Amino acid sequence: MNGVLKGLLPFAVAIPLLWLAQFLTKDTPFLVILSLTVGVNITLAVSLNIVNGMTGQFSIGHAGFMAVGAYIAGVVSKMTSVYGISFLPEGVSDQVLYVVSLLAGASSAALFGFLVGLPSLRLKGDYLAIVTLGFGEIIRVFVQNTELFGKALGLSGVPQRTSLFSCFFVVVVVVVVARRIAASSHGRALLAIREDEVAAEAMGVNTTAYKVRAFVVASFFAGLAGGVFAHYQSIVAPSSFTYVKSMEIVVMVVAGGLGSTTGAIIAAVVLTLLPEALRSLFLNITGDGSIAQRVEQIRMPIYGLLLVIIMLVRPQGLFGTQEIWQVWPFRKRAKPASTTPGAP
Amino acid sequence: MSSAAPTGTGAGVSNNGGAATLLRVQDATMQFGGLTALTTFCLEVKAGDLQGLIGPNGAGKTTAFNVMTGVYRPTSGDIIVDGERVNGHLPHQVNRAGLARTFQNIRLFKDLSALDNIKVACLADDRPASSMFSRTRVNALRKQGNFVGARTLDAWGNYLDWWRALLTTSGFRADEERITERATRLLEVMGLQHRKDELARNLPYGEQRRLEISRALATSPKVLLLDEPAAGMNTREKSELMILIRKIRDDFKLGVLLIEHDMKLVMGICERITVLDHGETIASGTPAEVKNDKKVIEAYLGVESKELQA
Amino acid sequence: MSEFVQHIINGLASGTIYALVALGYTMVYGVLKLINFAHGDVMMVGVYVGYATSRQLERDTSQSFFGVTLIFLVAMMTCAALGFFIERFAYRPLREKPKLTALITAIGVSFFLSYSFQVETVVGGLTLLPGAAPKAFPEIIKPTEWLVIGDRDIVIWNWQVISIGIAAVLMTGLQYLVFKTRFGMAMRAVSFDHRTAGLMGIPVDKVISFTFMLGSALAAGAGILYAIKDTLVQPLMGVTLGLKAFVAAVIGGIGHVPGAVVGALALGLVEEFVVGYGSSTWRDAVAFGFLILVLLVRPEGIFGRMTAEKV
Amino acid sequence: MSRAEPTLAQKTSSASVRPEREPLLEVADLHVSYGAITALTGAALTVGKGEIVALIGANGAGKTSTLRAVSGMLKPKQGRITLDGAPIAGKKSHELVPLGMAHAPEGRGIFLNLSVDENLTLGAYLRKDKEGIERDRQHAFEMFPRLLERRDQRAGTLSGGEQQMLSVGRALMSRPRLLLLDEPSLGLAPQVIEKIFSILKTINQSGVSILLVEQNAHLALGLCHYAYVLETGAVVMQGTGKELLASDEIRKAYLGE
Repeated sequence: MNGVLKGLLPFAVAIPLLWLAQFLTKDTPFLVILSLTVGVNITLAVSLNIVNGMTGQFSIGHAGFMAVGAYIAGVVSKMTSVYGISFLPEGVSDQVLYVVSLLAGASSAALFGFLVGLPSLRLKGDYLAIVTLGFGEIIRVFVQNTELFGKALGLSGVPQRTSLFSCFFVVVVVVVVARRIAASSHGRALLAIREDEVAAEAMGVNTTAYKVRAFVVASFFAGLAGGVFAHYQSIVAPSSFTYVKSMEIVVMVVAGGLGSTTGAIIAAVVLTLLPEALRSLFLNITGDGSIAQRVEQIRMPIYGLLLVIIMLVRPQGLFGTQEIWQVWPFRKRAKPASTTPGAP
Repeated sequence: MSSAAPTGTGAGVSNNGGAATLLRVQDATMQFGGLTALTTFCLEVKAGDLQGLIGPNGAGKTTAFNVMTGVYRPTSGDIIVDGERVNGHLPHQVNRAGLARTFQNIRLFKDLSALDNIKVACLADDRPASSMFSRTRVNALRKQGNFVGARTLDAWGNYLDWWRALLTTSGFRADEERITERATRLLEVMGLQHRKDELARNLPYGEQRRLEISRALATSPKVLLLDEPAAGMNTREKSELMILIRKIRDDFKLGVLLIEHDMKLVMGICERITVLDHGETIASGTPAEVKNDKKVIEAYLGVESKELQA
Repeated sequence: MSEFVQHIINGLASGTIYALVALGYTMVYGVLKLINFAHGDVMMVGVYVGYATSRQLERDTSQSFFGVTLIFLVAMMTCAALGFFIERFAYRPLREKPKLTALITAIGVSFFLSYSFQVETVVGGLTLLPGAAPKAFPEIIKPTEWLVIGDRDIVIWNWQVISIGIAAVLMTGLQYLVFKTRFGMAMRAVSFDHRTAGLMGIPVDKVISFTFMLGSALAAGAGILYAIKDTLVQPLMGVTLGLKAFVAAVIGGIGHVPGAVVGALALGLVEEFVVGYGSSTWRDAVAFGFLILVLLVRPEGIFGRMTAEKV
Repeated sequence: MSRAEPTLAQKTSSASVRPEREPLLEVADLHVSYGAITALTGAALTVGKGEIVALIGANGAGKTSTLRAVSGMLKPKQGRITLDGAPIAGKKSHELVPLGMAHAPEGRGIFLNLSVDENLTLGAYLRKDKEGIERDRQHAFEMFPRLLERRDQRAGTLSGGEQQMLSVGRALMSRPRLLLLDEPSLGLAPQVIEKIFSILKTINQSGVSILLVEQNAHLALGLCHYAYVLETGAVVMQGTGKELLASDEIRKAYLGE
């Protein structure tokens, strides 16, 4: 039991800190909204990294899982918010329902992750990428045609229940989970699949099962991120979960270094904040909204260019497969980083 | 090619009388489309055996390895590992049954450290014997012929392992420590302890070969298959490797079967040699018998051409 | 019955357009074993170039045979050049690297192209990049009914005939090029094994460059045919159409020229029937559903051959 | 040597000295590596004009890497390669074909998706003289009548021996001065091997120099004028075919005696 308590230590540290952060930022709504976006993106990037970085399978449909989580959580929340739980005070009841809907969304996403993970048993590389992309598109088309999900207009009126605390609590959970997987024999099995699937299989690693598990875990957290997103946006529209969103997450993972959790976090933070920073910078300097607006437009082509340049110049991304504390200057003798992402 | 009449004490039968048969290949045939890469291949490896599989390029040696380890499903014939019939099983299941291998063109996990390469192969192997899901229990079920049960038990153990890892329970930590300890020990066996934290890709060639062998050992095999373990090594490294392979066989009490092109190495350490040519077993016996077999000499040095002498 | 026939005609007509784009995918995959994600976006660029060219011409000129030919030629040549640059600077340096690297690069190129066209850029009164708003492609070929059977039971439009005609000519030409010419032989050799092809004296880099250029030019032609029919031009059109063409190529067995055509026609028909008898909103999902099904049941496609990994 | 089988050297009486010839191919101090793996460490050899030179040695000794470096399939890390005096190290393979280099690579390198005829045509890819090509094609069919029977079949349907014939025939289509052959006997039945080797002799007599990598030491040494033995990336022994055939070292290297 002592071990489990130790295992919960990160949360014991994080919870008071998060409360404090929530308390301190309560008068700066702009900062909170920005932080929520950052938090959701970190969750997405870190979870996608489990599939793309650690396992070496290339998924470009992560937004699809996020959509499943967002819609299911949104619908559950909307439906239950009418009733509430009678024996609990309203605030507590809301939070309980919030958690329940998040878990419902995440579990549904995990189920879809399982379904998408199955083809990965037969498909590799580019084919798998296309299937994940196709899956994301199918989800979007499905949502657009379903009354329950508000068709093309989206689901509106989802109760706004996401707080800074809950959002970043999810971030802490996903980071802890990702790191603990990486540090266990399971993580090593995933890495082995990335490095050489044939050899991993020959060394007794059930590659099939591990690949599916990686998909399930990653899509669970994507669903969670979707739920969190739904509960602060309050409107869930199909346009939020297109191919573009998936690519944004892919760029974060690739830029941070495929396989590096801290790399994914840093890339998610920078790539979310940088456009915002540039936008407000231009707004302050020129006082002209139109240039600031163009920052948002230029962001996408730059993401594309960034992918190409990273692949040409530094294919291993910011940290390669390593975590920040393994890299100079935190560690004196840095090992030569790999020059190739993914399996050969 | 005329059909083979192998010399020696009979096709692929070990002379290590008392020990239990760990690997038995019966009439394995492998066809790709119309091409027969391996014809009625027979082999028997017992605990403590050190056998060689030789033959010219393209003779079907690696195909034989792939058939044994589940990479290919044999067109006909049986592969039996420690009593379990494994043809048609996936490579990881064959590995769990007790067959580990190395690869001709080294397939290490290049971006993992030497230690991690071995730890991957340790996987769930190091649950304490007292555990509900220990390897001993799984193997006991397997011995009883309850293969489904064995695999189910293994799978549940694995599932619980995930939660233990996520919660970092004390049991999980103890497991990790045991794995690290065992992996370190295996590195030492191969004389690689000084490379512990080095990425596999940065190791010199000879050490990569040795690392691959220790990785295979980490899966606690009953029979170890080595595919050209000495390829690309210099003479000194080769002779060191010979000693090492013999030591492994003795220390770990396993059967070793190796493919090798260096005749000196093969003749030097193998107690029994099977010779393949065009997928057929053309000879099988002790090094002395094989060395003087006319077919073997022809296959290796080649027949002399009458036309060319004109 | 007549409705059914009408659907078949419509399905084949849109299928031929997928086929032209799919051929580019298949050719590039053939020589490089790379799925060129940016292919659809190259097509989109071609459409915009065609659009810009036609706007430069007088209305009468742009509808004349000369004008139409000019529009096609300019668009196809621009795209050939674009294809050349993409291959030379984004893919060639990565040819010996792991496939994933090239895949990510291809995705990046695709992203760059489709989104830079959404940034409206006007320099000195000249619109360099068009912005996100959909534009109507000029009616360079005036839609007329080519054949009417019965009381408008079956209507065949002139653009359907033209696109089927052009597609048929281009496909026959391509088939001729690949299977009857010296260069086609070199392409097939490079596709099988580019190292050995070099030993024959085949300049491998040039063959690959040319294949890229050819595929890109075909895409531009297909894009304009598509735009004439759909008339709305927007920067993201390449992503959807490109993906569908890719689906067609995979269904036929990627790397297989007639396979791409068969796959594309099949996809065109399936979509047409879904739209005709179901609902048009499900159209895009069908293509992907079809793809996933094919990949799961027969990942090598209808005509493709599976290659096993050497251990 | 326990068995008293007569070797070629004892049967034929000619002197076993390498005749003086003008060098066609000279390789010196050749280093090649694949990533961390070193394949060649200073290999050196010479092929004279009109000569057959064999390169023998165990698997992984670097024979194939030598051929690949010579024909431009891979870039040597270091070393000099000259063809008829002109430096060619680091050139791409398609630039070497016009200089008279032909390489029938390891595993035959047949384009299995093309027909037999197309494979032959590709061999003459850079040549423009239609009649000459046609003559050489007929010549190839004369050499290997089996190929004529199957000229319109996909090369993938050929047997191993036929593929090897096609590989040799195709390499000759560029009218090379130097022919590099990588294990032409691999996986073939003895009668077929014999046929191919006798044709190699004819080819050589028509003036083509040959650098041959071969596992079948008896055959290679019987055919060649001069041979090099490669071990772990460097030449450890060299001599005329007859000298090496008579050598105990060869038996040792091959049978571990």
